[in-house]
Amino acid sequence: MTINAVEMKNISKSFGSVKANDSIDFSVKKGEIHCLLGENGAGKSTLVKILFGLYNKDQGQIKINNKPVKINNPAGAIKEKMGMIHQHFMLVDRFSIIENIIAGQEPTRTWGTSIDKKKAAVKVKEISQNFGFDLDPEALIENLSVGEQQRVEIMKALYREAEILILDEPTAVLTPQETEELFEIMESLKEDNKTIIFITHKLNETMEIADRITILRDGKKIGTVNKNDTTPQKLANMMVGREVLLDLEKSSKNPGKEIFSIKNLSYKNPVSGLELNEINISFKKGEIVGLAGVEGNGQLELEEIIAGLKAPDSGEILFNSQKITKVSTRERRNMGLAHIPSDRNKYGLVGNFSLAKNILLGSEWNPEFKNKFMIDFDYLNNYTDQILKEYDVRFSGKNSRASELSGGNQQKLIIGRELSRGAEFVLAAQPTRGVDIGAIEFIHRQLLKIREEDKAVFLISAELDELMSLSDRILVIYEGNIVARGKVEDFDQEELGLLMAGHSREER
Amino acid sequence: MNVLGTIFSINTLAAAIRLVVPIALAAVGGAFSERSGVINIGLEGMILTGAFAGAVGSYYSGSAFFGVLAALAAGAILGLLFSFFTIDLEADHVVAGVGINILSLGFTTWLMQVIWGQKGASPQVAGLPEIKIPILADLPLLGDLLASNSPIVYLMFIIVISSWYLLFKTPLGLRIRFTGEHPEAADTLGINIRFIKYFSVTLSGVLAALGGSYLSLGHLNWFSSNMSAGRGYMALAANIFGQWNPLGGFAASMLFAFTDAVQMRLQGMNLNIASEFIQMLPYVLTVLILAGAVIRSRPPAALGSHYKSNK
Amino acid sequence: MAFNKNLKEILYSVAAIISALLLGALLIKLSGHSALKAYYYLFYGAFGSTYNIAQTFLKTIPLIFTGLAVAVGFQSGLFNIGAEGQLYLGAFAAALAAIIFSNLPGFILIPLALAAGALAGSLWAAVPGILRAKTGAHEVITTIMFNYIGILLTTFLLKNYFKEEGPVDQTKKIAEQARLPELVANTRLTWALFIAIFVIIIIYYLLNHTAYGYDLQLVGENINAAEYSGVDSDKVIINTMLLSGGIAGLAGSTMVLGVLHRFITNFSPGYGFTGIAVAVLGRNKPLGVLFAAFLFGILESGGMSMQLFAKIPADLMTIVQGLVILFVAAPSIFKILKNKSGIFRGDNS
Amino acid sequence: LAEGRIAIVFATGGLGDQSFNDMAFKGIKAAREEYGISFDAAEPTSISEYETYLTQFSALNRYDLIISIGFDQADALNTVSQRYPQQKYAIVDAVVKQDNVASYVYEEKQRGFLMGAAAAMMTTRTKDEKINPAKVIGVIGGMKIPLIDENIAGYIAGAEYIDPEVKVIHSYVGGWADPAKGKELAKAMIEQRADVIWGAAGRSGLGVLKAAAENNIYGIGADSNQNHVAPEHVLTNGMKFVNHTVKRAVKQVIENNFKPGVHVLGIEEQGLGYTESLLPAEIIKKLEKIKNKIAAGEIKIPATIEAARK
Ligand SMILES: Nc1ncnc2c1ncn2[C@@H]1O[C@H](COP(=O)(O)OP(=O)(O)OP(=O)(O)O)[C@@H](O)[C@H]1O
Ligand SMILES: Nc1ncnc2c1ncn2[C@@H]1O[C@H](COP(=O)(O)OP(=O)(O)OP(=O)(O)O)[C@@H](O)[C@H]1O
Ligand SMILES: [Mg+2]
Ligand SMILES: [Mg+2]
Repeated sequence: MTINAVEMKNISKSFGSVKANDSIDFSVKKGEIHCLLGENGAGKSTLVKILFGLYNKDQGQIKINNKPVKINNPAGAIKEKMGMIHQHFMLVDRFSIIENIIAGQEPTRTWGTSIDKKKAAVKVKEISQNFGFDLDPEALIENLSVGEQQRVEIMKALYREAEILILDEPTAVLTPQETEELFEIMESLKEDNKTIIFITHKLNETMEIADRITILRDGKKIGTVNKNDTTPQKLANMMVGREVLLDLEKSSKNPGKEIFSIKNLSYKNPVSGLELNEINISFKKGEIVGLAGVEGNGQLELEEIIAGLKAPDSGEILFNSQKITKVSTRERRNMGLAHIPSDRNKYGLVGNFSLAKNILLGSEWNPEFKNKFMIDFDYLNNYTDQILKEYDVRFSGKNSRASELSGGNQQKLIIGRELSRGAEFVLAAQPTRGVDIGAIEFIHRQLLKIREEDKAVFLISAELDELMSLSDRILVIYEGNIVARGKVEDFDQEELGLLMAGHSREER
Repeated sequence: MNVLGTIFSINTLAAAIRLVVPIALAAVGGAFSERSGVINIGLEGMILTGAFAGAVGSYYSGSAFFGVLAALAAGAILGLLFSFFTIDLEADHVVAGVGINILSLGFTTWLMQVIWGQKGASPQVAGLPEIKIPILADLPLLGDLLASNSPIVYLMFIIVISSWYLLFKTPLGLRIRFTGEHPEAADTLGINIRFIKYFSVTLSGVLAALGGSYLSLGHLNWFSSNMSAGRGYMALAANIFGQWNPLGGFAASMLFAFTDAVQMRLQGMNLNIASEFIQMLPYVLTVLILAGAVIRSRPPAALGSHYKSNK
Repeated sequence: MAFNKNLKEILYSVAAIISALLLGALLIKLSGHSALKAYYYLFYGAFGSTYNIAQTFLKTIPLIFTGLAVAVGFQSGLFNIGAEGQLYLGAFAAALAAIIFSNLPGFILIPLALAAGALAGSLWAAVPGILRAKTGAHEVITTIMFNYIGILLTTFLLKNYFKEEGPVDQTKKIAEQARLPELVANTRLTWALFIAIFVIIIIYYLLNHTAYGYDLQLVGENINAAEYSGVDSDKVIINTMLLSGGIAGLAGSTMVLGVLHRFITNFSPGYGFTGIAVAVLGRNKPLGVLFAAFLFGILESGGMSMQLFAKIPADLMTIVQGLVILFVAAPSIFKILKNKSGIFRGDNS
Repeated sequence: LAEGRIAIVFATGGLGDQSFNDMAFKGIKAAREEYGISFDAAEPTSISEYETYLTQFSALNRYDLIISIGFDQADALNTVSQRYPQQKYAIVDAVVKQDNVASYVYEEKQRGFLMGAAAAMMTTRTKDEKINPAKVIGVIGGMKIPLIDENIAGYIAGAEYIDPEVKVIHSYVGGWADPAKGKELAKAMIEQRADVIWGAAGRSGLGVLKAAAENNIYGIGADSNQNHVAPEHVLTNGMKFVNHTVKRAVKQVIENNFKPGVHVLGIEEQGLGYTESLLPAEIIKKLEKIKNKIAAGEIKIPATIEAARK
């Protein structure tokens, strides 16, 4: 008899009127890598959170290693040797790696009264070396890149000697190289006979790493398939319930005159010490310029400087030949800059505001939305309805708060707000992060539409596919320097990956 | 007369140490509560209740020691009540804290009438004797200062240091800080956040009440209605000023207490300065130092929020 | 939907108040009094006659202002514990204005004095606001300190420059025409009530229907999003403190122009601190503040009659107030009840 | 409803203030014992409540006398007494010039003078183990208000009258209900070698007496007899016989002998005085002489601290 590391039977869970999980049966064999696939809001996270004791199921049974168990909280799950790497990292920014890893199971000395830092460091180093992680245990989380933070998350689970690892969308924030590294780690964990549940909505990843795949849609299980018996197109259709176009059509187009440019821009991040060096970029009407790079190489700094959230140390920014280096965020937006921020929860949305008030963000002083001194809610509500419809934002009620939307819909809301302002220059940072294929397809089409309208787009992305299929020109950033630039046709994926990792063109 | 000599004397420091006890203990209590994520405006009421229970305990038992125990118990009960409302019932921390303060004021004044048939001040009860610690007396300079004091003063020093140790060096402390920063993360690590919060908030009640019992059994030996007189708010400020760290909180409390002691001495010199301005000294100085301070307060990230595991 | 949500909140609040009163009844019983009689007089004291109703409103007015002041701060993420000090500055400035310009006619003098009070409160709150915005000094600390400083400062100024001869530290009485006209004769219930309600309405619209209020709430909800969308959060923080302090200042000026007719040291029984409770009880919303302040007004003015006629010590009323606050703070008590007993069935959440 | 014949509205400090509220309460209770009257009492918590309570009592139209305790009721009583001209009122510590109001005020500076004189005589008696050679005495006020300052001015003048070399220091607690702070202020004075300290600070003053006991010097109580706080260390109490005043006001009304107008109560009228407590016989003798001189108008006492310190 095969051992099922995890067996979930007839699991249901509702949030208010939303049925997040509807009688789901889900089982994972010991030692396999099992992919959970589904669109945003399909119920993937809910299912694994129930497994991990974070949510209380409404009904259903759970068996671990063929033995029925009751898991009331994560402590219970940890006891069953489960470990979970969450979609939103569960790390305390201002604590060190060590502290984040050992909390809850601290090695102690002097009769348990104080934490044995040395013992902890030794153990953390040991795990770190076993799996080839290169991390300083004393480093603070806030100074780590996303990929590094993810490793800390994995180490947390390994430190607790987890046999069953749940990874909830671990690759959403990783670069291709980092993803490759993660997959290597996963393979080596599998060799260690550990069981892995892996959540994603990226089909190519699924095809690469999974042994079996379970697809969820609208809270229901659609089916479980062996990887070898399926194709990406089949999976996509199961996920979405309709035919999905996986390839985009991009017209060929000659760029117009320059609209936005960055000249000799330098900046040093006082916290991380990262330096942007003499960056020069020019953006022309009707083109998409892509910025490739491993997270933490200066993209965020560049994004914030262009948006006006940070001031550069030196250099100039020109918009329509006007100097805007010292101009405020508001002013830049008024001049026609749209910004899809990479960190949507931090910058892009106000979770507690209604959808209409989120649409109003940044336009509240705009006369269009006012009638004398007051905000013109009639106008705003109409405008909002229009955008929500046009950008296919799905929400439950008229008075929904932004925090109640699923991630993909939140992103569509932001994109709708930013793109419908008639901007001439769109700064789109990680626009499809954590978003499902349906939405990705939609967002890509929107960006291409903007290009058709003869506007300029600066696309900062960690997704090479995305960059390759959307951009006209590509720049590669590494440690704050633009290390390569050229037409998209001049690059191939593999070459880009190497450039991003710091190998120069000649080296190849 | 040598103004500066009088002000910066060992006597002033000794006075500051007496004045600091209730503020510092409550500030340390506040550090626990807020490090675990619960804003504690109820410190004022907790001090007051501690002072009251201390006097009642001593009144009935005839022993100040039992008075202190009664104060600790009352602080624990109030802390548990506050925990129950803020943690289990998910009450807004600020409102519940205000409620605790008002309840404490009402209950202590009412019970005074029930127990002693009078408002205002209780009869005198057995107070804590000062104790002498011979080894400390031999210290140069500080010998006079530390040789003889109320036991609660010594306890305060021990508590300040051990609280710092507890919060920053022990597993429990790490879990408390984790819970205040990111309760969900703490939860996923298998930390029992409900226990951690209950523990921290209850401890804050106990410590503030201990501070209160110093007022009614250490510094004085009776209870006087509303005798906390705003010390809980000063503790609140001290805790924030001290970066939610017991040592910092103690230092900030000491700043208030010392300038207050200086203020009292300045007044007694009857210099040609309006007494109002002299009385302002501790408050103005605090604002100035705070405005000039380089380190910026960064509260625990989840301070004031509610989190329930296993929804 | 939204209406449903608000209705639910109101239901919970009513349930909380009733529970607190029941618990209070138990205490009254325990202390050997008749709870029925006590609550009869509570009600009688609050609503029993025109005079009593007027007194209830009289108690409500300063709490509307201070509650609103604290609430506006909270809306922007600022905890203004300094309403008490701002109120004193406001009262002092209003009295001064009324005295200095005593030969102006009332229709100029009253608005002038009110404005002077609001301005003084604003300026007093501005300092902690500026410190917060420019140096990051935590407003909880600075506003607490500014309470003490402000009260001492007004006392000093009063004593040395504006004191009326006599045994009380007070200014002389303000001129007749500077006093707010009474709504009901001999009750001291004045136009201040309308001013308070007017301010509530203004603030409601300001917060919910203007770009200014939008920015204010935005800074409170998500300061990063505010910066992202081009809001100067430092400016908003300072402006919010100005607004908050101005409203607290109005609490002081209406007390002077409507009730006391002069500035007296230590006249406030802690309106600024009660304002914190009022604000949070009212969920930091203008209309909520109105109801919460009214509730406090009822408890206080009813409490006076309870004390007089049912001989219930005032402290029991304090306890009931504390209980109301605790229960209203914790609506989930009733959600638990609801799930267990179905009392609140019918609303679908 | 309320059944009393007398109503009394206390000052916002409330009962338990160890000062005029408590003394007034004592007086009204004594009147109840003696004249068989009943009374209703109100304890306002803010200044704005005075007028409400006074109006409510007046409107009942059933009281022979309504008594206001405390200087800050003057405005409220002034208004209400005009609205109810038939109602008789008394006010303690303030003057309300209405035909239906009897105002009782005290010559506070006289009390201060006596206390200052007693303290100054005491501080030179170095044979006493509680007394040191330095000629320093102190007085601690609750808050800097005119009534307290008049006491302090008298205290300074009284000391000066006995011995110009005696140094008088004074300070304020900043509140009436913070005995811990009262104690610390006294300790600060003791550091300056004060050995007799008067605490004129309501309940904060109790802390002064506690400091006196702990440091083995003399403390002086205020308003009511506070010997019980530190029987071995309370030298005397600066008494303000609000109880007598209240009782007398009641008596006059009951005997149909209501006397509106201003009644200034000093030492002569036995509105103010002191307790013998630990005072040595010779000092009592001298104090009695001073009392007579004050009563006879032979001693002029300044009313402000500036004047007293010259
Ligand atoms: N704590 C919660 N409260 C209310 N609704 C929730 C909660 N968590 C999830 N939901 C809802 O349940 C549904 C399933 O959400 P879930 O997070 O499981 O989706 P998912 O498949 O993980 O999506 P994604 O790919 O966006 O992470 C969604 O409609 C979501 O809005
Ligand atoms: N989209 C809108 N259309 C019309 N009016 C609106 C809109 N958004 C806000 N308002 C106005 O602002 C008020 C507050 O709305 P908001 O969305 O801020 O709700 P809230 O902060 O939860 O407050 P409340 O619960 O009192 O409605 C509403 O009552 C309404 O008058
Ligand atoms: Mg998910
Ligand atoms: Mg001497």
